[in-house]
Amino acid sequence: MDPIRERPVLDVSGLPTVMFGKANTTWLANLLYMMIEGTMFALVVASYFYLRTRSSSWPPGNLPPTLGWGITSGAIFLISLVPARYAQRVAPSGDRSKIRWGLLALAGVAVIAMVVRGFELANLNCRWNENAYASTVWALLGLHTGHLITEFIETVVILCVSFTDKMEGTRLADVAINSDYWYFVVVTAILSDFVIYGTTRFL
Amino acid sequence: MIGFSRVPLLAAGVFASYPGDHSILHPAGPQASNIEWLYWVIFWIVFVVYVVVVLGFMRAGARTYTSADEMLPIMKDEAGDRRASWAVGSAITITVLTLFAVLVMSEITGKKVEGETSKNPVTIQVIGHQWWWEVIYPDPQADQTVTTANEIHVPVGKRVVILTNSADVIHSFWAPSINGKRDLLPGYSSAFWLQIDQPGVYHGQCAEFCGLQHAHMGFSIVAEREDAFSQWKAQQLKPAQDPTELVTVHGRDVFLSHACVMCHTIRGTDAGSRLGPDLTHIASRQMIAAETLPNTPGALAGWIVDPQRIKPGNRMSPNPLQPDDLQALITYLQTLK
Amino acid sequence: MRNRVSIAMTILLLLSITSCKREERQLRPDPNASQTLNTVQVSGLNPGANSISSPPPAGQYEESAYAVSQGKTLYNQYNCVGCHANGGGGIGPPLMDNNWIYGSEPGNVFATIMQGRPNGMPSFRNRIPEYQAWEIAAYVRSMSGLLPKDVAPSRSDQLYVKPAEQSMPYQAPAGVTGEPEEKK
Amino acid sequence: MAISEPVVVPQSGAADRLARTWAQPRGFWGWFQNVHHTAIGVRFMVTSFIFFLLGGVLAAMMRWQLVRPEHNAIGPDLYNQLFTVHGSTMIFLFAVPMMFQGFGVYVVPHMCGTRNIAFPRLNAFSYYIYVVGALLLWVGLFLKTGADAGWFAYVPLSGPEFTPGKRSDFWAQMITFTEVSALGVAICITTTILRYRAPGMTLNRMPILLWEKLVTSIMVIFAMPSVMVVSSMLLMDRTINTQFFNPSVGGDVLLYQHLFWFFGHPEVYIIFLPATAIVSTVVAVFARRHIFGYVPIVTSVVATGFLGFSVWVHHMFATGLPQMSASFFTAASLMIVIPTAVQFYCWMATIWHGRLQLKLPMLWIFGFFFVFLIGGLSGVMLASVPLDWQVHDTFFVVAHFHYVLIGGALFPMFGGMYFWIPKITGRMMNDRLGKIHFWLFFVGFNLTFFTMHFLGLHGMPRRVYTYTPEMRWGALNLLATIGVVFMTAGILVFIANFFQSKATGRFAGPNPWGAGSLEWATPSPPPHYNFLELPTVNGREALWEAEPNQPIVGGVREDIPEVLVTNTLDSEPEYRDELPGPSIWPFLTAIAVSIAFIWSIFSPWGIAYGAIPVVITLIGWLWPRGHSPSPRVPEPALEARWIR
Repeated sequence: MDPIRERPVLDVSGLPTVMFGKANTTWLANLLYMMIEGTMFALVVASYFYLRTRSSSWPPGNLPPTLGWGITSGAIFLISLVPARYAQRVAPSGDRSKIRWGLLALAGVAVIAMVVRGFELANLNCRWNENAYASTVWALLGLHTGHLITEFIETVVILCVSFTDKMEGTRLADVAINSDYWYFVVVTAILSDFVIYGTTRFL
Repeated sequence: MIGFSRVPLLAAGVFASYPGDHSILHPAGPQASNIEWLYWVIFWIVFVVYVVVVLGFMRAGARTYTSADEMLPIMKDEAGDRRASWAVGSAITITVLTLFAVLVMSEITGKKVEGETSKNPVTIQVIGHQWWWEVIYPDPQADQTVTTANEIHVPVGKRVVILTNSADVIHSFWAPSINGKRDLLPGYSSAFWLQIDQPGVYHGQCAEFCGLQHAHMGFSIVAEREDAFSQWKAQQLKPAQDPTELVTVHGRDVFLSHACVMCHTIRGTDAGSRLGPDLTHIASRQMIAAETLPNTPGALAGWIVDPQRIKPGNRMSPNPLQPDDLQALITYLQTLK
Repeated sequence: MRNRVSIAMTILLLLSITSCKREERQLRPDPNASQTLNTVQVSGLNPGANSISSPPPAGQYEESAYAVSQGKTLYNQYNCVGCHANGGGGIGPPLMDNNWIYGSEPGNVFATIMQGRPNGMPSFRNRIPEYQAWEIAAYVRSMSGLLPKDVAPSRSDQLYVKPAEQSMPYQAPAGVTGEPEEKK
Repeated sequence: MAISEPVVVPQSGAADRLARTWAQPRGFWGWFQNVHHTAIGVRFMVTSFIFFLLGGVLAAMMRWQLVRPEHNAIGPDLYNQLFTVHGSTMIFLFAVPMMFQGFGVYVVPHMCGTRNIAFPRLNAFSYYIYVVGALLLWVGLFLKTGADAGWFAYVPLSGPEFTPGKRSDFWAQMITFTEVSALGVAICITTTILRYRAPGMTLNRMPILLWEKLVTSIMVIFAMPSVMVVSSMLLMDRTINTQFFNPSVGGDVLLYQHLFWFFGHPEVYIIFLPATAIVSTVVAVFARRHIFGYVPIVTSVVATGFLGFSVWVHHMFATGLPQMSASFFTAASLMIVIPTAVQFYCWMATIWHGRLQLKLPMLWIFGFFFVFLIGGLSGVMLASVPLDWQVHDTFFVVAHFHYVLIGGALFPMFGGMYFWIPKITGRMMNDRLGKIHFWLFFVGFNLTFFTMHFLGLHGMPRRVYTYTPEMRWGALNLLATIGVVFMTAGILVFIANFFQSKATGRFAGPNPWGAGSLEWATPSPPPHYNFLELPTVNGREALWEAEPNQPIVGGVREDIPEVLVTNTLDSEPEYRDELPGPSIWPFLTAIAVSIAFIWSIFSPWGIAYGAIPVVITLIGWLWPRGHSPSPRVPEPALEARWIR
């Protein structure tokens, strides 16, 4: 038997080693993570409306949360879409300074969002241990604040990486995926604001 | 009742004819018998399906079994697969139809068991406590309201509506021979009705895990004729008469001067706490400690002195009484008919 | 692989030695203890040579979360709420502040329950078994944060009246002067 | 034509270059840095089997306490802990980790024809988090802090007022740990199945096991968050006094049950679908033919995935829900029987038109057919509302779910073990011992759990630590306890068989059963780089339909751990992805996360302060360590070229 049997070979050495957008495996993992967190949000909102059916007046014996802070927080989250989109657009080009400015702007807006969230929590007009309404409102906002903080830290970490020489290849794709997750945080922020501020007033 | 459900089945029959009035298969009321009918019907369908499918697998296995040990080549059987796809298709349709039939029957039975309510049923409020049942016969006039525990008297043949509520955790009110179980949820008051046709004593048990003594949280339903029931109810309304002999007076004083007075009520005396069961007519009950002990002086004494040995973890504290005090107390409690 | 398993086993054994008392379900307090200690020694000092301070068995109840939670249930069921409310006081003095008229030691609270006090505190001797009195005493002390956090009871399934004992800050007992402290 | 072994003589030195690139560190600390899926998969299987044995010991103690009426061998408090930890261990620490994570993490990358699982460090992290969660529950049991409110811990019994101390907190935190682990592995397995399949393995040619692992992962992604929400709510109620379940201030006890069972029922399908995956694989191999009805089976698996989310209220029929919703859920619960029935009929047709070799794995699959069928049919009885009012929370339900869980998951698990252990250890298991184990377990199982049907019909409720003699349940309970002896003997025979075969068993060779999927193309035990030559696939059973000179994939770099990423639908090669190598950071992150979670039981600030080390270890984990000068700017994608 001849020592090396010639086998037809499907040569893939020419393929790229990093892909952007939907083809990236980290993008898929990010999508699955968003499905998990989205289910948690949906369930807390579902509990909120379920408990609402259980009590006669809503909010039971509390003032509804002050609308002002809700609108400010919502506005800031909408503004934050601009730096996120910018960072995502410039990521494939690999241009270091643009990426750094995009991430810096995103981190800045995130800090503002956190500060506003602090005021928002202070003006909910209810403490979490008063009744079931207050507990679910705090649970919903607490869950979102957790995401806001982790997303802020992630943006800062990628910002630091962008100052090192390893900012190439898949790290560029990470910048784009980080912006995807930021869109998720903004969507859930708007949804939570609507549930907390909207249902107690308009529905 | 369809006759064939009485046919004694091979394995199940031997065990099903097990005596005992605490069984799903020995109904004593319309609801339980409807459900028992449904049980036997679905059981027969399931039994036939099981036999057919098992025979199918045995036939398939035996038909193509080879004891060859080596790696046989991979075979293809186009014709066989075509025939098989017809067989599988028809099997699936039969399954869907059978399931639909089961759905329809269970809906019908559900309607019958949930059933029509009656104009003036006997209303009983059952409140679950940690490890005993508070039973109240509510009445618009307060003094006509009967409060008792663990033993529920109902007239035979009349509709009875049970209003459920719980004072602490989730319990589940279930007398297998009468009707299905219904959970007692704190914060919910739901109602379900039952009816008993044959007089007798039917045992029930808590069916939702509720803590340390979930195992000893039984109750019993005594079904009696109309007049016996109203006579029992009249007796329950009367407060306890004052004791006359020396020993029963001493018994009552022991009751009023020890921990008993902190938890129990005896109408007609100063003891009025509603933490524990109402003892005004304890002697009229057949069992004590939520159907755990028979209502005999010996059992009563053992229970009073050290309830934690019999039902460890329950709320009643041990009462180390002097022998003569204990004897007097027991005699006094026996007079509370 | 074998040494890793042995290391894990030793850690487990060490942990199980500290079988914490917090979770001890003492379902049957030994009955004989509940007759003798009718009169508990409130102060450890006495003139003369042999001091007769018999340490009250408070430790057994103050370390068991089960006992303190039983104490909380009994506090409500035996109607201490009637006069002391949920610790804020009413007819009876408040219990959740740091002002202890008759002493804040478990023995003192136990003696108050058993003997009763002037101005309306009833004596529950022979009415409440002693182990339950110790449990109620442990709960009363937990109201002002004198018990460790993981033993003190959490919220109850009733209306929200005050933060749970577990989240009450520690208040060093003061005002053990014998006379009721004037409101500052 | 005999099965063609892909005989390829390696080019010079490829094997040792790959071995060096994919080598995993050895030694004590090396054990914690290992991120290869075979190592993590075997660890999941071994650890969850140990917890299966521990859970079995608790079951034996429970059966001993129930052997006769008023038997006070074990008090109520310890008994409550026993059945709670038994239930939680068997569901959360054994069934899901073994069937989904254990088999999934080990078999899926092999079957996809790739060199490691996607996100290997997340996979290793999931294993450590699972072990910490398991230890948390069992250390709690040793310290008398074992959970004691049942494996689903209904509120208000598990709430702050009726479970003093930290018992329910330990249980709730264990839930969070095991769910984070399952979610991590679900992300890894979904990405591996969708993106790392060998070229040519289109969706239509994927083995059924991969379909089922994909559907199970999606179910995990939508079901596990529900139990994490409800266990966190319970934990917050107990530690920071939130009022979710306090009926006096607007809370609701049924909210707990809805949220828990919305997870609960998909959970049992997360356990059952991997079992049917093993059955479909083994039946095809030992009937020596392709599985009958590939498309119907895959469709019914996907249908089970969807229907699993629509039946959860059949656990709550007794709570007095309105009649209308109860009948909807009866219909849904009956409908979910159809997909399983379709799979049963397809298996029967496969055997009917195949050549049955009743080897050991197949014997267990026949055991599965007989036992699971009883469980499934008693499930049909439970689906009807009026009948459920009578048998809910009785020993009839205990018998039902043991028939579907032991029958539906344990029998296929043992079949799968006898099938894949030759691949894992490289040695065949002893056939005679395997049969003894089967018959002992089969007889003991039926003796114990078939009698429980009658106990349930005679009104014996669940979770009772004893019963009064007047109930006349003593004889049946004695019979049930005797069955446990046979089952224990069977399990001991299996353990002896495993260790004996690991030491002196017959060498298995790459494909002892002549199976058709890709994992049988690797030598057994497989090296850390799995495939010397990355395979391409030609049909549904890769090895059975391989041409003599089936093309292989070339051009994947051998000096860095690189795998080929193909697109989802028709698995065309898209790009080459570099996988992160072994690292200690996942283990350190698991420790940091554990400290934060356990600390949060004792004080709410635990999450805040504990989060700092978690962030630090996460940064350590994800910080890019460049070791391959990949090109600075990615050049446009080239087509994969065929060279002769």
